[in-house]
Amino acid sequence: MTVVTYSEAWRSGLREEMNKDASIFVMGTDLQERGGHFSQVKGLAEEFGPERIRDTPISESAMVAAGVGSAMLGARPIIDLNFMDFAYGAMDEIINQAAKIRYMFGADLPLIIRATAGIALFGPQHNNSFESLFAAIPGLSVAVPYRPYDVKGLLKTSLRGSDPVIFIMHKKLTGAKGEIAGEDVFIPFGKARIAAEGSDVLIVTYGYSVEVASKAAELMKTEGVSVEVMDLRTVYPIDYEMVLQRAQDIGRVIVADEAPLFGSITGEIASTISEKLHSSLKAPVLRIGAKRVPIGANPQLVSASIPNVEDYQAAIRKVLTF
Amino acid sequence: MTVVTYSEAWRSGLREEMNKDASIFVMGTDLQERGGHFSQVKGLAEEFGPERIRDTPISESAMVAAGVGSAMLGARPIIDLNFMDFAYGAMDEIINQAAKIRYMFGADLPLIIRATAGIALFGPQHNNSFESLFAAIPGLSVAVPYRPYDVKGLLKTSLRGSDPVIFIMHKKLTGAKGEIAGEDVFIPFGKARIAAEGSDVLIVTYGYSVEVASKAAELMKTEGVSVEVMDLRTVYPIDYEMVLQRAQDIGRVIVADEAPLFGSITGEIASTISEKLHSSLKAPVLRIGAKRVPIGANPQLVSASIPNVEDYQAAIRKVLTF
Amino acid sequence: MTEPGQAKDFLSQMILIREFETIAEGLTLRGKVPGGMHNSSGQEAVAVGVMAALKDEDAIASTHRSHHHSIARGMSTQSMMAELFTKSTGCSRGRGGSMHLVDLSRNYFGGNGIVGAGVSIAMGLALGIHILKKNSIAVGFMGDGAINTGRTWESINMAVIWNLPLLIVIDNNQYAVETFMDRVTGGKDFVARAKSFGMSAEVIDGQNVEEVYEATARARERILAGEGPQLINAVTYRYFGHNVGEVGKYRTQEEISDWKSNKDPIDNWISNLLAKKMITEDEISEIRENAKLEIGKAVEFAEASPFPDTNTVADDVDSGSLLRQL
Amino acid sequence: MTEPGQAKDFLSQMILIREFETIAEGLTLRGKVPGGMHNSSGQEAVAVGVMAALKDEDAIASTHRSHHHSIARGMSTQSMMAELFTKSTGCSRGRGGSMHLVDLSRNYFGGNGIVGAGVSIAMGLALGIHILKKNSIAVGFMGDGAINTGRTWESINMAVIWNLPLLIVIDNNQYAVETFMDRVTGGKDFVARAKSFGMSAEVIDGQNVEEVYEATARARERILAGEGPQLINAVTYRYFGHNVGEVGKYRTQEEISDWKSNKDPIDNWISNLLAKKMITEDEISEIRENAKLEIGKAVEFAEASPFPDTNTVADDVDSGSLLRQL
Ligand SMILES: Cc1ncc(C[n+]2csc(CCOP(=O)(O)OP(=O)(O)O)c2C)c(N)n1
Ligand SMILES: Cc1ncc(C[n+]2csc(CCOP(=O)(O)OP(=O)(O)O)c2C)c(N)n1
Ligand SMILES: [Mg+2]
Ligand SMILES: [Mg+2]
Repeated sequence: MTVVTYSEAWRSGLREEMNKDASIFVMGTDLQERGGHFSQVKGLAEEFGPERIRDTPISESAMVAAGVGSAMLGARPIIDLNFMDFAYGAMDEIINQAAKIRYMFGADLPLIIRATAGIALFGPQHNNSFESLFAAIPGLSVAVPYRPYDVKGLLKTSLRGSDPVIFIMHKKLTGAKGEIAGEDVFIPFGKARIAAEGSDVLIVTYGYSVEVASKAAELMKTEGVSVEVMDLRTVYPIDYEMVLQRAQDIGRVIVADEAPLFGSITGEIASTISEKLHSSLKAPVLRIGAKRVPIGANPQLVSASIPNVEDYQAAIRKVLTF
Repeated sequence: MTVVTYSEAWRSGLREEMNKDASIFVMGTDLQERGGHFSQVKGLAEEFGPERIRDTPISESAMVAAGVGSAMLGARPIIDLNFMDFAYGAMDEIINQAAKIRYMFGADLPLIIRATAGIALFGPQHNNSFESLFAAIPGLSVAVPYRPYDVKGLLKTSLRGSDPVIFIMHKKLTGAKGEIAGEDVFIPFGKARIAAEGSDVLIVTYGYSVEVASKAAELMKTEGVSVEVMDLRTVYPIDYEMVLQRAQDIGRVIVADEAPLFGSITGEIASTISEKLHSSLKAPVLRIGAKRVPIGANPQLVSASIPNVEDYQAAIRKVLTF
Repeated sequence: MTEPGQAKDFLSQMILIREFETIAEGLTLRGKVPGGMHNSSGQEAVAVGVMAALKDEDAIASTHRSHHHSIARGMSTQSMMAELFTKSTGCSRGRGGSMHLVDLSRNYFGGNGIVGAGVSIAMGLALGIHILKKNSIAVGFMGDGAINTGRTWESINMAVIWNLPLLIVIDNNQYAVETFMDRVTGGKDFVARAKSFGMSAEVIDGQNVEEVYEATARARERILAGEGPQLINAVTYRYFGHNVGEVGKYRTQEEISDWKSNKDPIDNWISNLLAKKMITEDEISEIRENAKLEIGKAVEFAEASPFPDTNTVADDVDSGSLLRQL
Repeated sequence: MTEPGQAKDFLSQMILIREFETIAEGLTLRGKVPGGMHNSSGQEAVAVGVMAALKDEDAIASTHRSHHHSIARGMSTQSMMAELFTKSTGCSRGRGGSMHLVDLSRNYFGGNGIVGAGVSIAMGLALGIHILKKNSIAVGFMGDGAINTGRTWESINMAVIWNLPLLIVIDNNQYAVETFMDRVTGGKDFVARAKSFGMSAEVIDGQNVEEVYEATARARERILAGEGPQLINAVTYRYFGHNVGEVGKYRTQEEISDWKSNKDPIDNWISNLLAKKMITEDEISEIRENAKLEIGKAVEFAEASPFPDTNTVADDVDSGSLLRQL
């Protein structure tokens, strides 16, 4: 298998599919020369030309509308917003248009909206958490891959599908390396995977938090605690079959991410597990999330806002005391 | 006490405060002559003039930005979007600007964004559910009153405060009548109330769902079941003190609203109750919500999308069987 | 000058639209149309003139007020009326209602409940045409009220810089709900605005179906000749309130009467055709009769149709395509 | 002609800005400025000229690239540098960083990380001035890239129809990240666009501090005289990459050199003053020396300041005002 970065995995999947399907194109600011703010399409403009790697003005609303219209007409647009934070300028296009068109009109809408999100530097306006917002919208599916492997596989599935996809890539993973599969590997939405096997505590999470959870799992071994980490890969759909199966088997569950805890998608998952497995759980389902704060520019404030490995360890110990 | 409609309650609170504070003004489409799409400011243009009841072009993004800027300068704007669905055109202004300005700059931001929401007619694009979206944003507070009394009282508190408020009024309640209090009654955010007392099952809800829950409670009496209905009044902050106290006392809890269940604010509340009261609950916390669908134009489809009294009764019976 | 056959078609279509909406208005007042509807009576010439100049392969996106566009595009009045009734046989299976009439087989990509959204989507359709190298244009309708939505200008700009095959038609009935356009429109001149963004634009008499047709045909040719996107500001008037049953003081009775009596697109077209002896009174009666018959059937069809099966409520939210293991 | 005192002030300020950013750029490369920063070097005359023509009571909202605006508004370079370092003594208490410099005591309502947002907020400030019947104006800065955001046009329209006391200044450095304005701007003419929306507008040489000052003073007078909102398109250039450390092929070395060698706002102003004998070489050296000293102190201050106490991380998300029982 080839080892590439998270960003390169995107490019790899994109290149393969663009070679096969002339209706796929990408639009966003500064894609052609710069390759996007995360180098996610670096080099592709040379390969596919400026028609298929299109530079746009700063017009997020028109960008997404262009995606909606061209997808209805039969093209396969990828709207690359660079930072998902800019999607706030296109919410009507995403939620009132893209998400509802199939329901209203019965039309295919093979539209992908890609951007990075997740907590990192750049201050309050570039560090919004979007998972619960988008996942809650009927009609949208939401990819939140952690590994380059899943970036590529989920992208390829999206490009063969006929429904709108919100594709959230984590800023801090941009340069992270990992294996990717070849041309023929597609990862379906709604299938979680076990990132680390364990038997005492289950952590259900996704995106960059898979890394934090895995570190915590590793550290807990020294305390003789075996922690399983589940990587959801998509937050809509959620692989409740696997979540509930493993939650039942293990009996102690933590649901974690780095969005502000109040109102995050962890509430959806934790409440579902609690309801369905009430009698078989050995402890209450705990949730891990960020404080209810905008993300400051200062790195110490950033760290203080979001959960760290120690917070995970503390939660693991806590869930074991019941 | 005076009995008025839900819409008139808004007007009553607004008039009282506008008379006291010349910096309060309202802007939105078709407010002056028409009085807004829900007659919410009917007659006020005559009283306060076109400067303070301002008609705008259809420019939601500029409307909210106008609110942000004028609030920072010391005015008290109310941005009336008529339908909250149009807020999708102003999400950046609401979430990246209004919600974060105090955190970044330490500035007061006495901005109210009012609109109706909730499920009724008018089809897919006019029936979005916003509670979980806004409540999850650090910096925003979200009012979801059910009674005219609370409309007025929460509005008056908002107009004396110095923080951004999302004020969601339910379409179906527009003409519903109820008592309102006089000039001096202010209702603080984050204080729930008991809409119907009971001892066997607790339903935590808000907005129009208070009505459905109360009907179910009434009907369940014939089965000898005593149901308590709690009206949250605000979904941020949530009165967790009261929620947890009554949940503990009663031991069987349902959290309900009419937003699509997946990702609704009920997950936040149910998971918190489940976690905090794990050992004292007599049954799993159940959730009631809508199907994961856009809201169709057809009334039968609307009814089939959202929970009805029978669904509440079924949930009550279910939670009693544990 | 329009040839006789087409001239009569224009009239039939305008009369059919008027009849559809007159009947639908009454039915709405009687509670048959959940959520109400936006009557375009008075604006028929805009829809008919534009659609006549388009080809089947052209793609259209419209607004919340779009019965006239739908009929002029040749949509079945039965499936339209059924949709107003929110029946399962409606063009949107009862899910869209009056604001979301659609006919994908006619490249009519639907109405829209959000002001400004239709034009943006039409820009996207134009981009799709460009990407897929089709030989057609996209048309986006908008009202005068949409002229002050930011997305309209983002979309116009994008169409200009990419030279997209986009025609924007402003169904300029001069009011947005109760707001007169001049009160809320800086500069007041839609054409000047579009031109300053690099888009060719002209204002026309939206009550004259022939003028609309010719302007559209010209614009379409220019677009296909690579001269860039075009905008037509068609000045017109709506006779009824914004939504059914609404009356307001925002415009005078005189103004309304003036438009109805002196500028009605149907009456004027009839006078024109009669003067030129291109039509007879009998033919006109027949057209009116046919319209009545057709709309009568549409109502019957709508009445007789079932409401959507509530068991289908959660179908087609997405296609399930992403769940497949490929 | 500017009088000598002011002429020297212009120079001092431009040199102070240049010094601040030159030092800050180096510090950013050394990792002192989390998240990087947007250097405005080359654009000093726009900021200095505009601010000199404003009064204390005027209200300002700015962009992601705004060190120059902050310094020209008289903000403390210490609190600015500390903010770049994200220290607790920074003007935004380390929460905002380089994009969110703020000084409420100077009616400077902050930078903004979202393109186009500053101008919209400035429109709101102007509305606030209007509502509260103050005798001042609001100024919104924007880049050339913001010219294609819809919100900009919604805001311009609103300012026009309400005749708000708003001045928009385009800090037109001709590029948005790596995108040349003409490539993405339909019609290419910012002034024509604004005028078509009913807003008075003019293009000026943004490298000439005096011209900027005079244009701003004129615009301010017109606004206060009730002549409506005004727009100034100040053509300028940024010497560095979009964010620190970025180099690109999107513009030629010749172009950059030409602007640096022939159109530098500081050099040109110095030549001008020397030619008119309004300044001596010694005075210039002193100004440079003072700038170095001040920025040196700012760095010392920033270095010596503590990072924010992480226990305060959740403070001031809201004020708690809504929880009070009144
Ligand atoms: C973004 C948005 N804001 C507000 C509304 C409410 N609304 C529906 S139609 C309308 C007026 C539209 O006026 P215009 O564009 O002139 O179309 P007309 O109704 O005259 O055909 C308004 C304000 C909406 N649907 N969408
Ligand atoms: C709404 C939005 N879209 C995209 C971005 C990313 N971005 C930051 S600065 C910038 C370029 C802005 O160019 P311009 O307005 O000319 O300002 P300059 O950087 O030249 O000062 C872009 C695209 C953003 N911050 N906000
Ligand atoms: Mg109109
Ligand atoms: Mg620029």
